[in-house]
This record gives sequence, structure tokens and C-alpha cells, in this order.
Amino acid sequence: MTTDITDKIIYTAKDFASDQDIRWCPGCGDYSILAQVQRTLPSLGITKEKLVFIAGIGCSSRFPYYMDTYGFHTIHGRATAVASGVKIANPDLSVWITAGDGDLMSIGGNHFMHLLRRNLDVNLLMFNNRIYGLTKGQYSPTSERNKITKSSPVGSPEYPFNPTNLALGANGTFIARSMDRDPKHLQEMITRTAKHHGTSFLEILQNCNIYNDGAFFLYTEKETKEDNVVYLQHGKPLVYGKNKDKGIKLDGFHPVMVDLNDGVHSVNDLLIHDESSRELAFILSSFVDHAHLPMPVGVFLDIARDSYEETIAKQFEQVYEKGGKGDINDLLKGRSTWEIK
Amino acid sequence: MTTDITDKIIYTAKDFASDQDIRWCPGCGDYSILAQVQRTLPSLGITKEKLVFIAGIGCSSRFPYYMDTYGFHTIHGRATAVASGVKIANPDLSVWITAGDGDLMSIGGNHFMHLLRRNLDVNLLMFNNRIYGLTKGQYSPTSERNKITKSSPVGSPEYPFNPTNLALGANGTFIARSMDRDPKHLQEMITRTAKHHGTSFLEILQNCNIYNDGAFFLYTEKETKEDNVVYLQHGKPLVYGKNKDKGIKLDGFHPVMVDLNDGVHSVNDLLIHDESSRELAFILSSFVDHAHLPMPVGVFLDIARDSYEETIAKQFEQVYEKGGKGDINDLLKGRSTWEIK
Amino acid sequence: MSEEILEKKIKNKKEVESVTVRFAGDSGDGMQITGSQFTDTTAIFGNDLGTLPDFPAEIRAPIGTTYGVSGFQLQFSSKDIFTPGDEADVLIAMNPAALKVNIRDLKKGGTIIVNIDSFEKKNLELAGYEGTPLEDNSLDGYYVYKVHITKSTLEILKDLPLGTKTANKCKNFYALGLMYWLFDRPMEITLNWIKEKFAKSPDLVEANTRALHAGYNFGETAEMFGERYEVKPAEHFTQGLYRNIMGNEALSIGLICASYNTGLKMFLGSYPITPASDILHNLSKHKKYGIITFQAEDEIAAITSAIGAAFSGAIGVTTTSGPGMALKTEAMGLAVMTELPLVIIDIQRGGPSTGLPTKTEQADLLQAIYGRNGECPIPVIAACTPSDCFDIAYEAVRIAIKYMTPVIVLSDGYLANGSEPWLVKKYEDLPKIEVNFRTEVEGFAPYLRDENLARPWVKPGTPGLEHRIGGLEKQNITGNVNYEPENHELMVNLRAQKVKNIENDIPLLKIEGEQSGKLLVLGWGSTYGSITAAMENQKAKGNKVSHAHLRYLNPMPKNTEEVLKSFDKVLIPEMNMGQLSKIIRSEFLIDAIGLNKVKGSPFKAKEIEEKIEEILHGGK
Amino acid sequence: MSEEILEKKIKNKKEVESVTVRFAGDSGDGMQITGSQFTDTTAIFGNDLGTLPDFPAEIRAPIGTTYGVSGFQLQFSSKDIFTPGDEADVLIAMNPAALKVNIRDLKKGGTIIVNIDSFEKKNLELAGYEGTPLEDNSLDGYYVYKVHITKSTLEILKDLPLGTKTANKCKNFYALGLMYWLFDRPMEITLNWIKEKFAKSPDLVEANTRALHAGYNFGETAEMFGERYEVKPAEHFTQGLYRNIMGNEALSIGLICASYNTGLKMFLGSYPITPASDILHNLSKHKKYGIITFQAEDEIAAITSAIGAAFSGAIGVTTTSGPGMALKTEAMGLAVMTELPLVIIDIQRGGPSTGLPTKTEQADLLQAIYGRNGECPIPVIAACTPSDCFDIAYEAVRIAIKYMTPVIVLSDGYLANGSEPWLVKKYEDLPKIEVNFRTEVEGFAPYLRDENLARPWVKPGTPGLEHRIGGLEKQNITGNVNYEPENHELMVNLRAQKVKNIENDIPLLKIEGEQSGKLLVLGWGSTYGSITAAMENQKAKGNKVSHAHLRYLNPMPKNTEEVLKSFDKVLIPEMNMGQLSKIIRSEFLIDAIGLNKVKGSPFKAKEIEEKIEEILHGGK
Ligand SMILES: Cc1ncc(C[n+]2csc(CCOP(=O)(O)OP(=O)(O)O)c2C)c(N)n1
Ligand SMILES: Cc1ncc(C[n+]2csc(CCOP(=O)(O)OP(=O)(O)O)c2C)c(N)n1
Ligand code: SF4
Ligand code: SF4
Ligand SMILES: [Mg+2]
Ligand SMILES: [Mg+2]
Repeated sequence: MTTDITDKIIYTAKDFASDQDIRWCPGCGDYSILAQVQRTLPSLGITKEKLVFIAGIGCSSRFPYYMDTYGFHTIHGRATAVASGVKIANPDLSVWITAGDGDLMSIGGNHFMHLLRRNLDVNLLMFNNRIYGLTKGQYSPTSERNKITKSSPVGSPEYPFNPTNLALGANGTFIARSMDRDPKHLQEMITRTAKHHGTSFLEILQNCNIYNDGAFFLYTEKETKEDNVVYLQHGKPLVYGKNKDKGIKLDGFHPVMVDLNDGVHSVNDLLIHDESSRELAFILSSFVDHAHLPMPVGVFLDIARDSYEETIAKQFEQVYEKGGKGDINDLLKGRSTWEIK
Repeated sequence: MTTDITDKIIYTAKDFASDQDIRWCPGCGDYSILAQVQRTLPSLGITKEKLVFIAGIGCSSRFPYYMDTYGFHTIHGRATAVASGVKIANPDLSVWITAGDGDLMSIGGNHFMHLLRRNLDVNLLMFNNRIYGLTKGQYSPTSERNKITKSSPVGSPEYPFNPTNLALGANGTFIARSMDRDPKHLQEMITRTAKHHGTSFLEILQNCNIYNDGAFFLYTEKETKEDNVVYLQHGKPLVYGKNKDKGIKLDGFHPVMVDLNDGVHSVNDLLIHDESSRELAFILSSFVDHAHLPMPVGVFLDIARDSYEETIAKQFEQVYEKGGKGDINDLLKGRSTWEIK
Repeated sequence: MSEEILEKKIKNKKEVESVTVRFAGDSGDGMQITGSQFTDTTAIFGNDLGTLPDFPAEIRAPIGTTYGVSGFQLQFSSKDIFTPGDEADVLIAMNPAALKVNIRDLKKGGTIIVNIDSFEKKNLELAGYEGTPLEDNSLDGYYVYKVHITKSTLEILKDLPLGTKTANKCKNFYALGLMYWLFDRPMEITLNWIKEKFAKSPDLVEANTRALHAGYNFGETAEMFGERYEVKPAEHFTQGLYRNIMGNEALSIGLICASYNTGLKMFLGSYPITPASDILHNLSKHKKYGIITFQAEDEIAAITSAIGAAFSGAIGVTTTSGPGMALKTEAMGLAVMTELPLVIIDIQRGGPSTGLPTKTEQADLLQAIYGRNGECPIPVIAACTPSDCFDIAYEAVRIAIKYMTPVIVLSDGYLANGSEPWLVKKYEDLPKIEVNFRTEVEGFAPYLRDENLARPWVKPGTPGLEHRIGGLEKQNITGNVNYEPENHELMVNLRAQKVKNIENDIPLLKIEGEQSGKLLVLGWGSTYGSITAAMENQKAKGNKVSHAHLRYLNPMPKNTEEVLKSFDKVLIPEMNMGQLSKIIRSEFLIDAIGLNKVKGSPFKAKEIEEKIEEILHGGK
Repeated sequence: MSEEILEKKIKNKKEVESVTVRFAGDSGDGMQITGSQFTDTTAIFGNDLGTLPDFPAEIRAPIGTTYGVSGFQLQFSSKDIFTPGDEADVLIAMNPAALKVNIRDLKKGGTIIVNIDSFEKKNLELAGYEGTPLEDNSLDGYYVYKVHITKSTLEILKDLPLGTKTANKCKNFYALGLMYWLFDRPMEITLNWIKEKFAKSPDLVEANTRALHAGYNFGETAEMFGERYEVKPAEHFTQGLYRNIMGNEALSIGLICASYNTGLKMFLGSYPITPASDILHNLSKHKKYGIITFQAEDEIAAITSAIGAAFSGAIGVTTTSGPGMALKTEAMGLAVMTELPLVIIDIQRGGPSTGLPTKTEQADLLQAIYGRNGECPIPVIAACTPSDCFDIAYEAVRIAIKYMTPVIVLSDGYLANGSEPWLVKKYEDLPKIEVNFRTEVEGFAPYLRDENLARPWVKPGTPGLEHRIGGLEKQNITGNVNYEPENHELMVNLRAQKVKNIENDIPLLKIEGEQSGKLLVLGWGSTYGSITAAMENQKAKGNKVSHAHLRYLNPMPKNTEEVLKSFDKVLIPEMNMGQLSKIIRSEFLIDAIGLNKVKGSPFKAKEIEEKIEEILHGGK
């Protein structure tokens, strides 16, 4: 999302740190996300007092306490709805929502999807650790099937959501993914998130080292990362692998992995990423359904559409243009009156 | 969904009509849906006492009252959650949910999407009239942007959901669409819905002749129907039009309409429908985003996946196999005891 | 209409003091329009009046069925009246089902005007009649007039290019015309309304105009009706400009005026629900006053978005009815903990659960006062007449802002859809609602408190005042998260004391009638009209009984205990099983007597009077 | 530990009656394990005991901070005791923050054992100490023992292939060993537990075993401690098999036994929330008893799925805490209207809003009784001790099925996580819960009623009994949708009467102590232990005061009024602002005296005693 910016005040990351002690577990991925947000904000040029961070309940939802901006730690699942009210009533603010996978996709699922279709100009960061952290380790709607947790001692019987698919299904306009352990990429994605006009949804894979340690190590650790992650870049072919020797091409609407060293395929055969296609975004986002395909990170979709608050601002303008602002005594009088003398 | 069936009892549609007077407005599309359900049921061979119809609140949610089966008219938005309990606790039942677009996608959105990902073996019929009927005409989450209603006198500022996209995003396994005014197709779709193992989502375009009359006439009325609707059939090319002279082909992942009489294109160029592809389903389901493409009706997706209740049945079996059923006195004794003499 | 006047048919006009008329027909028969037209005309004519619509829960139930019957009752008078009337003097029944459903509310000896054209086999059967009530003796003791409303309407419209279906829809104006004749009302107001309403189709203007005249003329020329009745304009009205006003409308404009007065944006977060939806509709219509309406995906989003709006410096409002109220209770706790101003409006309806959506009830009082987790005090105020909804809404905004607290407003289906004449307020006469956003950085802390114990309201965007709030227990003054035992107890007490302090800021409880004595009738909410009507009658009978009415339920006026204890007995009539009684008993240890009615409809004055007499004289 | 024993250090064992120990350290220090090991050992040793864990709201707050401190208090005794002890005799503080937070709950003159290794600059600063409390005079009047817990642990493990981090984690067993020595406890139980727990990594078995022994040996060999204490096994226990049991566990097995007894499936619909989640975990673990647990997407789905399960013939259960309870209120109305059996369990915590998630409170009582739209009566029962959670859960199922009604069970964080020895019930001794599904077609109607006013329970799948229910008002007997005034009032009364009837089916309220007199202490829920302890002390002092405890809050036992009115005064101690007081005042017009504590922690017996003495003697 965008908001009026300033180039007068120069901030550093530290300016965004509040005076509160951080109470996450040592080693928690949330620390990195906090750091990247604080590092990115100075470059966005938004004055501090215009920033509002809003969260529900969960480990990740403590985020606002650690930001020296306006902040609201609301109730479980409702951050998106509270944020809607904040933004609509005061469109000048730069509104950020931080939410856990449970907070956003379990109890908060309904407000999540309605926020996306309404396209309010807010930034939504989901800390996906695929677990309920704060309540000490139950499976979440993004936990893998068969996962053993406190509430699923013989394995979770549920199929998880694919968060980016869900966001696409809900008619979102900006959908991206990054990882706590890739600070540079994460900063880049936070910037993109901030710049998009409309609801920006950024899924951040986050390690909960207490209840779901290593959930994303395949994608974040040196040894395995490059062969298992593909970085999406607009207009660029989908190439990945330690030696940049793997690629993805489309076979009709089926994505297939190809070996660029097989003598048959070249970069020219590959799928070119296009951030403006909802259909392509869905194909990419569905890679996770196919075991042999890498995990895409980056911007899946970035399309322009009027924001909700913009639309109603226009409606007000039209009403005022047509009939002017209302006379309050006319309102009191109503349609018809009579005089008692 | 499927359930044990009988071929002993032969029903007629009338057997499924309850003794309650139907209280919908004369002319309401709900009448046709009721009739098609009642006409389809006899062929499914499910004994009456195994049928349960569950609904929330709304005009459409009165449905269970008119069925001479077990029925539960619950509270607004919660039919899917109530149905989950019914089905999990008693998997032998054939569970049907009838819901309005407001009931299911507005207040009930969260339970809707969780039902789909859990894939309970239930049938979900959504009566989409793109309006709140029972509360006398406010816009719903499927109403077009700019729609003028009681609560949007200068037009709705919201972008609607695309229900089939939402269902795809929520990881659904059976997704289909039909129309109140196409009884034959509707019956066919109800049958398919019933046969699918897992959560079956059928969107039914339904005319509310009081608050949103004619919303779907383009697709349902003789003059315009054939040029604006494409019937999806597995393994068949996408052909439509009064003279069967239009088709859809894929240009990369972009669907385009082609004229089969233009001398350039033939049926061989056309997209072949495949009910087993989630990616294709999304492309088809997104036709509505492109003004020049027809409205697809039929089965978008039909894939096999374990149902929730099946999964937990297996879990129970495994637990029993491993340790047998529990001794209740062991439970009372717990981990460690001591004797006072 | 006093009974004697109906006894005989005399020529010419007969003057009567008050009349209660009920229009009844199919949902599609336009009875609500007929009723509200009669109301507008009668109001402008200068009568005092009270109205009560009665909708079915179905949108358009199949034609002719009893559950599809829609009604509209109206009492009008040359003197001061307070209710839509206990029983109808005149019933207009457009079909057999309407007769069937409404006959029980007709005064013995009253008048029935039936649309005889609809009394044929199918409709009689649909209504559940065996045979026709017009021919057996079941209507003995009533004056029954059989009028060919349908046929006559179709007849006079036959040269117009309308289908039968459309022409048929004009028959309510025929009925209305007849009533205008019967009660000697002018037709201009309705004629103008028809012109405006159907501006886009001249044929409909012509058709409805003709129907109205035809009905009127039928009265004039037919020999059927022996006399006309005259209800003179009321004289008790103070001088000034009047309008007719319905409760939900009054509430809406009360909110708008409060927003206007504070200069703040107002944000309504709402999810439609009967009978509260009209507030959403009204406020949506009034965009030119800058009101933002947000139709949320559910009640939880409705209230939490309003809380967000309040956090960002707007007046947050949310409107709903019972089931929606239940859904909002968790979020109310957040508003209490974060001490943000918020107005929560509950237009009560019949419960529990989905209950009786279109019927009235007062059974959400205990929910409003106690229905939240933890110690979670919220001020509760209740409107007592349709026009009082204006004042209550305005007052709610004042309290919310001054005390930085959510405020619950209770109204009900009866007030919401009922109407009465209202001496139009001048905006300039409204009290000023002060708003002081904190902007001073020096010495700021989010949970500092002013003399009312209110914490500062800060608009995000204010430099230097960046701060965080939330639903975990707050440390006194700093607002930081804090779990310390003493701090928690302190904060629980501070929140309670803040709400209690409001008692210093509201009017004392007034006693109507003797200031002490044998019996006080204590009411709250919409029972005001029925109780007041009962009091008038009791006064006339010479019975000594007083009346006090609580508009503030939490906290109550400071003198409440003193008032109650000035009487030997306290009677509390409520449209519930005794919810205010419970509170009064607990607060003041007074053995209040409950008069409880849970029938989805308001008290009749008579019902209250019977109880009063039973208490005063030990039986009726 | 009575004071004299700590006055001097005498060699050898000293026998004492009761001791209260508190273990405190970082969230990562394993204090809960230490506490529960000490508890198990002590229980099996034969003492009576009571425990109280105290968790931080954070998972693992940064090491060394005060908000990361986790505590576990335990009282054990050779006589009958009822609480975890008002104040600790002995405090084990693993770091400065633990000392800082817990010193206020240590008895004056008590003993402090500190892990001296952690008292270095950084930790002292993190705890907010300037300098070290071990060297200023702030701990004067306490016996302070400085033990090198960390260093000694690392030292004896240095030859094992463990990282320092892991080795460091064994230090709680060192502390536990020391305590075992100090109170002369056997080590077998813990040694076995270590073997089982770490079965997969022999190094850890070895490490923890060594640490435990080392701590024990340190006590034995160091000259530091002058004496050991001996708390003899309790003698008051009736013969039989005992176990230690926590409230949430007792509740879970109570539910399972009820399911087993009825032969019905049990369906738990739940959404995790502190402090209720453990019930979900427990029931999920017990799959072999056939319990179905459904982790719902939110609290609304949790309760509505349970309602669906009840409709389909299973026992529907839903568990939650305050904020989740608030979210369920709309659905409770549906269960009331459809008259389905359902058990709703609220493990109360500090409120309002998110409040103090890990602290205890009793402030959901009014919400449980009144917090729904419309007239919506639900039976409410409350457990009074950890083991009583078993009986209450079982009873809830019985009432729900017999009366076809939702039942609310109230427990709280203190009961949920507290534990006590429990004479193990034999399944065969449990009362039978009758279930009669209707199968007879002849004469069936969904809202027929039996002698208890319960309607028939029909399992879908039963031929010929197809019927529909829902949240709209039901017609008496037929269950059809019905909006008629008289029917509505009838149904409201029937639903109320059905719940009221339960009073004929529950035990009378028992008075502990004199059956009439000056003062009755009336309690409900978890105050039972503190009140009972206070009563014992008062009896010892010769003060005349009686105690009655309400396990049934709605309806109350039939003799409640009579009991209350047998005393001049009634004192109601509650961990809220007076919620039961409100109800008692309203129901019986009794001027009950409230003793209210809202500090997130249970009453100390002393606090209740002070109030009793104030009332009895007009001041302490
Ligand atoms: C109404 C309500 N229900 C349940 C809870 C308990 N609760 C708090 S956070 C949470 C889920 C946390 O998971 P997630 O959102 O993924 O955040 P994380 O802790 O993993 O960052 C739950 C169930 C609550 N606080 N309020
Ligand atoms: C908790 C709650 N909120 C709101 C309502 C009011 N309400 C009843 S039905 C409905 C929406 C109806 O729309 P839809 O689901 O599309 O059904 P339709 O009437 O169009 O068939 C609403 C808002 C309610 N009954 N309960
Ligand atoms: S529990 Fe997990 S998510 Fe929560 S703070 Fe600890 S490591 Fe982070
Ligand atoms: S209002 Fe619309 S949806 Fe409802 S019954 Fe009437 S026509 Fe059907
Ligand atoms: Mg999480
Ligand atoms: Mg609809």
C-alpha cells in the first residue's frame, strides 16, 4: 500500500523499535521478521506517526508492541477487521497487519478473505509457522496432514490450506511469499508489499523453534535451499537449482520440471513469470501440490484495482457534487412536517 | 457424497415433500431447486431416514422444512459447521447443506472454506441469488460492484467473490455450477454432487424475483442463453453458441474465444475439459473475469481424496489394532497410583 | 372510537376523541404503505398518534396464507395518547387470512371492512376457514361492511394500459380513499406522494390517483355507511414544527446529529438483521452528511471494524439485534479493555436464538449488562418512545466520548417500527458534545486519566504520541501489558468506577404522579407508552399510582433507590421474564413485583391496569 | 513448616506437619517438571497435598526476565489439607528474576535456596535489581542458602557427550535431588520417570540421573543445611487406591467415563485456548476410548459442530475459556431452542477481553447464567476441587441427556492446573446414565415432553421419525415454526420450567459446621479449598462459622434459601467483583457480604479468615 510519504525525516531501523522488551523465545523466526520490517521502513519514507501496526492474538501478534509506531493488539482473528475500520475511517494512515497462520486462517479466515476482495490499501504479513505457537503447539490450518501435535497425537486428519491459493481464490490483488531466514529477499518483499496499492498479502515462512522446529529448513538452509526454491521474477524464466540448471516449463496448463543440461531443453522453453496473471499465479502457487516442483517465493500476483476506501471517497465526492453537503436541519425535518401554531 | 444405498425402496419425488406449506415468494427460483432435489433423490437410492438437510438462515435456508427427511434449520452461517458435527458423529448419514450466498460466503465464509479443505463427505448446495433475500435486499458478497441495493444506495463499493474460485482456493475436491432455470442440468449436477466422495460444492444461480430479478437471465433465458453459457463436459472441447460455432482455446494460460466458422479454427484447436485438474478448473472458473467469455456451467473439478471422517475412522482402527479398546479402569487409575491400607 | 358512536348509523359526522384503525392484508397488498400514508395525513392533520406495524417473517409468503398477513395499526386522537391503541375500533381486512389473524385484536362491537372479492373458496381455505365467516355467526356483535374493493378498483382502471396484476396492486389506495372519507381526512398528501413515488410512470400515477378517489367517492355515494367520524386536531401540542418519526429513523438522525456536532467522522460497522437493518439503510442514504457505512461480513467484523474506526479517531457505531448482539460480546470486552468510545445498538426482537425475528421483546437486558467474559462493565441506556431514540442515540455518543467507553443502546422492534409525532428539534438547540484529542506530547501516557477517569483519545497520525493498546490487562497509566495481581485489581476497579461515575452526569429519576405512596410502576424501554396510557386511565379512575421510567440502566440515576423506597410496592412490567426485576432486587433488595409478557407484542394499557388494580385492591 | 522448625538449625530430622514449597525459575528451567515430580513422589509417599502451577503468558520469554518466570507451588502434609498453601515455607529460586517475582509469596522467616551461579550482573539487571539482593539487607529475616546448582551440574556431567546447553538443562534435577534430601523423599519414582521419558537417549537418562543424585548427595554431604524435615504420611486418608489428579485431567476422564457409561459416542468440538486446551489434548490422547475430537476453526464452529453431533445422537461437548465462551453464546441459544443435550465447559481465566490468559478468576458466572439473547435458560454447575472436576463432568452429561438441554460447566485456571490426591473411583461404582432414543413411530412429535419436560431424542437414521428442528420459535408439541403470541409465551415458560425442574434431581445444599448461627460462608467453584482451610483454622480458634458450597448455580438446590436464612449473615468470597452475590441478593433478597479478590490468584485462607473475624468481631 502507499501513503503520503516524506523525504524530510531520515529514520534508521532503531527508530522503529519500541521500549518494550521482546518476549519471543530465543531463536524464534519472528525476530528476523521484526528486524527486516524495521530495516525496510526507513526507505519507505512514511512518517512514524502515520504507521499503525495491528494484530490479533498469537506469538506473532505481539509484533505491534515492539514497534515504536501506533499499534493495536486486538483479539484473536480480528486484526483484519479492526484494520479495515482504522483504514476506512482514516485513509491517510499506513496500516500494517501482522498475523499468525492460526490467527489469520483459522479463526480469522472470514475477515481475511473479505479484506482481500474489498482490496483495502493495507499490508498484511502472515507469519506462517504451521503451528499454534502461543497455545503451545496444536496443529494449524497450514500444518501438514498427519502432523503429530498436542491435539493430534496420531496425526492431523486435515488437509492444509495453501495460503497463496486461498488468497487468489478470495480475489486478492497482491500475493507474495518470503522466508524469515532470507533477510534480503524478505526486505525486498516487504518493500513490494508496501508499494502495492490495495491489500497486499505476504506469506512469510517462519520457524517456530519450540513447537515446529525446522519446518522450512528444506527451503531456508544452505544445503538444500537452492534445489528446492525458485525465486519468481517478473518477465524472467523460472530457473533454479544450485547450478541454475533446472527450470519449469508449461505443458498445456501442467507445470513440469526440466533439466537445462539434458541437451533437449533451454531457457527459451521455460515459463516466463508474469505478475499480472491470476491464472498463472494459481499455477505457480499450486506447485506445492506437486512433490517434484520447487517452492516458489517472490511476488505471485500484483494487479491494480481501486481500493475500497478510494471507491467510497469517490462516492462521497459524487454525492457532494450532486447535492452538496447536507443541511442538518433538513435532516431533522425529514420528508414532511406540519406547523402547530 | 456417497452412502449406503438401497434398491429395495422405490421413492417418487413426492415422498420427499414435507407437510409444511412452502413460504417462498411466488416465482422464487428456490422452488425449482427444491423440485429438482426432490426429483433427483429417488434415483440416488438413499433411504429417507438417512437423509439430513441442514441449513443456516436465509430464504434458501428454509429448505429443510420442505423436505420430509431429517432436517436442521440452524443459525446464520453455521450450517456447514453443524453439518460437520452431524457427519463426523454419524458417517452413515447422507448430509446435505443448503445455503444462501450471504449465509455461506458472508457470515459463514470461514466454516465454508474449512469444510472444503477437510473434505467431509457432504453435499453443499449454494443458492446464489447475489442478494440478501430474507433481510429484504442488501448486497451480498457475490453482488456485482456498484450494485444499488438498500444498503448501497449509490452502489456497492465491493468487489464480489467468485464462488468457484473461492472453493478452489480453499482446496475443494468437487466444484460445480448449475442454474435454477435449467432443471435437467440441475438434476444432473445434483446427481454428480451426490456421487462425489468428499465435500461437493454446487453453486446454483438462483433468481430472487423480488430483490434481484433477472440477475441471471442472460444465462437462463432462451434468447441469450446459448451464446453466453458453455456447458463443461469432461474430455470434451469447449464449444458453445446458438449454432455451436464458438469455442474456447488456450493461448498459453490465457483463454480466448474463437469463431469456428472463421476458416482458421476448428474443434481440434479447442481446450478439452479435464475435471481432474485444479489449474484448469481455476482457468475456467476465472472466465467470469473476462467480459467476452461465456459463463461455464457443469463440473469444474472432481478429484478423489480421503474424506475427514474416513481418515479418523482409520486412525481409530490403527489405535485399536495397536492397543485394543481402552480399559476404563486403567483410565481412572492413570499413570501412577498408591495404596492406602 | 368510543363504543356508542358505532352503535347506530346516524347521518353526517360524529365527533370522537380517539380511533384505532388496523389495516391488514397480504404481504403483497401494500398495507404498510396504506398505513404510513394514513399516518402522514393524520399527523399533518394535527392529531396525536401512535403506530405499530406487524410484519410477517417471510418476505412474500404464498398469497392468502395466514403467515403472509401484514398489518399496520394506528391510533389517532384529539388528545394526548401514548400507544398505537390496545384494540382496534376499525379493521380493514383485505382477505380472509387477514381477518382470521386480526380479529382477536378487534374491540368487541368494532367495525370490520372486508374486501368481499377475496372471500372466495380458495382464499377461505388458505386462511383455514371452513365455510365463510361472513355467513356463519362468528362475526355477530361486529359491524361488518362488505366492499368490492378489488372489483371496483379493476373497473375504474380498465381503460388504462395496465395488466390485471398491476391494476390489482392499486386496490390498497381504494381502501385508503374509503378510510379518508370515513375519517374525513384530506387527500392532498397522498396524492402528492403518489405523484412523486411513481414519477417515472404516469400510468401508475393516474391509476393510484383514480383508485384513491374512487374509494373516497364510494364512501360518499354508497348508502352503506351511515355516518363519518371526525377526530379533531389535538390541542395539547406545544407550538412548533412537527413531523412524524419512527424509532429507527430517529435513532439514525440522532447519530448523524451527534457526528455533525462533534465534527468527527462517524463509522457504522453493521451486518443486516431484522429489525435493525433500517438503521444501516438510513445511514447509507445519508451520505451527504458524511456518514461512512461499512456493511461487514458478519457481526464480529461489524463491531471490530467500528472499534478500529474509534481507535483511528472516528465515532464507531455498530447496530444489530439479539443474535448479532451475542456474537459481538467478545469484541465488547476489547473495547472495554482498550477504553475506546463505541456505540453498540441492539434493536431487540423475540428470542432466544433466531426466535421471532419480526416480533418485539425486551429480553436482551441481562445480556447487555452481564453478557461478557470477565468483569466487563458497559453503560447501558434504553429509549422509551420512537422519538426518544433520537435523544438516546445522541446521549450515547456523548457518554462514549466523554468517558472513553463503549455504550450499549437498547431499543426494540416496537419502537424501531412504531412512529409518533415529534416536535422537530433545531440543530442549534442540541447540547455540544466536547471532543478533546490529545496532541500534547509532554507527559503523555495512554492510560492517564482525567477527572472522569477517562483516558486520553489520540488520533493515529499525531506526531510523538505513538503508543500501543490491546486486550491484555494494561498497566495503570503506562498501558503496558501487565499481569501483576495488584495492578489487575486496580484496573478492574478503575474500569468499574469510571462507568459508575456516569451517574453524576445524568438526570435524576423523575416520578410521574405522587412522589411517594402505595405503588410505583417502574418501567424501562418501550413499555413507556403502555404504562403512561395506563396511568392516565388510573388517574381518571381515581387510583393513586405513580410511574418512573429508567432510561439509564447502568449506571442508574443516583436517586433510584430513594425513589423506589418511597413506595410500598414496586411493579415492573417488562416484555421478558423479569430482567429489570432481577437487577432491582439485587441492587436494592426490594421485593419488586414483576408483570411479564413474552408474546412478541407490547403491553396493552389494560393489562397493566389490571395488575395495578390487583395490587391496589387485591384483585380485579 | 511451622515456624519454630526454621528458627534454628539442629542436626538430623525434624518432624513437621505441613510444608509449602515453591519452585521458581525461567520458563526454560523445567520448573513444572520439577514440581510435578516432587508432587508424584510426595503423593505416593502418602502425604496429602495441593498444587498450584503459575505459568507466564509467554512461551519462552527471554531468559532471565521477570515475565519469563515459571513457578510451581505445593503444600504437603501429614494431615488433611485443602490448598497449595497460602505462603511458601521454602522457595527455590533458579535465578534473580524468580527471586524477585516470588519473594512476596514467601512466609516471613522462610527459607530461600538460590542458584548462586545465576546471580551475576546480566541476570540481576534483567530482573531489575540494582546490585544483588544477596548482599544488601533486603533478605534479612529469611534463611538464604546459596547453592552452585549450575556449576555443580555441569561439573558432574562434563564427561558425557552433551553440549553445555543440554547439560545445563539438567540442573532442575539437581535442585529436585536437593529437595528430596531436604524433605527425606524416595527417589525411585523420579528415577523411573527419567528412564521412561528419555528412553530414546541413554545419555540424557544418565545425565538427569546423575544430576538428581548429585543434588541429593550435596544435601547429605555439605555442611550447609543443619537439618532435614520430615512430613509423615497422612493418616486421614480412607483406605484404597489413590492417584494424584489435576482438574483438567479429572474433567477429561469424567467425560470419557460418561461416554463409556452411556455407550454413546462422545464428540468434542474445541478450539485451543489457555487454560482449557489440555482437555482437548487429553481427550485426543484417549482415542482408544472412542472419543472423537474435532479441532474446529474457531469457537463458533466448535460449539455448532458439537450441536450437530448431539443432533445426530452423540454426546456433544465443547471446551473453552472466557473469550471463547463469549463467542459461543449465540449458538447456545440454538441448543436451548432445539433442546439438544450439550456440555459446554468454561475454564475461566482473568478477564475482561484477552485479559490475563494464564491467571485464574471466577468472573464468567454472570455470563454463564445471563449472557445470551432472549430468555435462554441453561443449567450451570461448577467444580470445587481438582478432583471434583470428574464428578461435575459426569453430572453434566447426566443432566444434559436427561433433560435434553445444554449444560454449562464452570471450572477455572486454578482447578484446571492444580492437583490433589484422589481416591480412584471404580468404574463399576459410577451411577448409570440412562439414554432412551425414541424409535417408536406411533404418536411421535419432536416437541412432546416426558415427565421432566424433556423432549424425545431421535437419532437420524431412525425410520419413520424424520423431522425438522431449528432456531425459530417452535410450536408446542409439533415443533413446527410458530410465531403465535400464546405459543411463544408457553414455550418460554416450558423451557424455563424444564431447567428449574432439575432442582428436584440434585442433592440439597449441605452445611459444614453448625446448622444455623451468626455467619455462613457461601462459596462456589474453586474457592472451596481456601474456604475449607479457613474454616479449619477458625474452628481451631473457637470461632463459630459455617460453610456451604454451591456446586449447582442454576438451578440452585431447593433448600438454598432455607440454608441462607438460617444464618444472621452470609459472606460470599469470590474471585470476581461479586457475581454470586448479585444472584443471591436477587433470588433471596439477602444482604450478602461480598469478599472480592480479582488478582488472578486464589484466596489465601488468611484473607478469608480476616474477613470472617471482621464480621464476627467487628474488625480484626
Ligand atoms: C477467542 C480466542 N480463542 C482462542 C484463543 C487462544 N489462542 C491464542 S493465539 C492462538 C493461535 C496462535 O497461533 P498462530 O495464530 O498461528 O500464532 P503463533 O503463536 O503461531 O505466532 C490461539 C488458539 C484466544 N486468545 N482467543
Ligand atoms: C447472527 C445473524 N445475523 C444476521 C441475521 C439476519 N439475516 C438472516 S438471513 C440473512 C442473509 C440472507 O441472505 P442469503 O444467505 O443470501 O439468503 P437468501 O435469503 O438470499 O436466500 C441475514 C443477514 C441473522 N438471522 N442472524
Ligand atoms: S513458541 Fe514458537 S512462534 Fe512462539 S515465540 Fe516461541 S519460537 Fe516463536
Ligand atoms: S425474497 Fe427472493 S429469495 Fe427470498 S423467497 Fe422471495 S424471491 Fe425467493
Ligand atoms: Mg502459527
Ligand atoms: Mg442470497
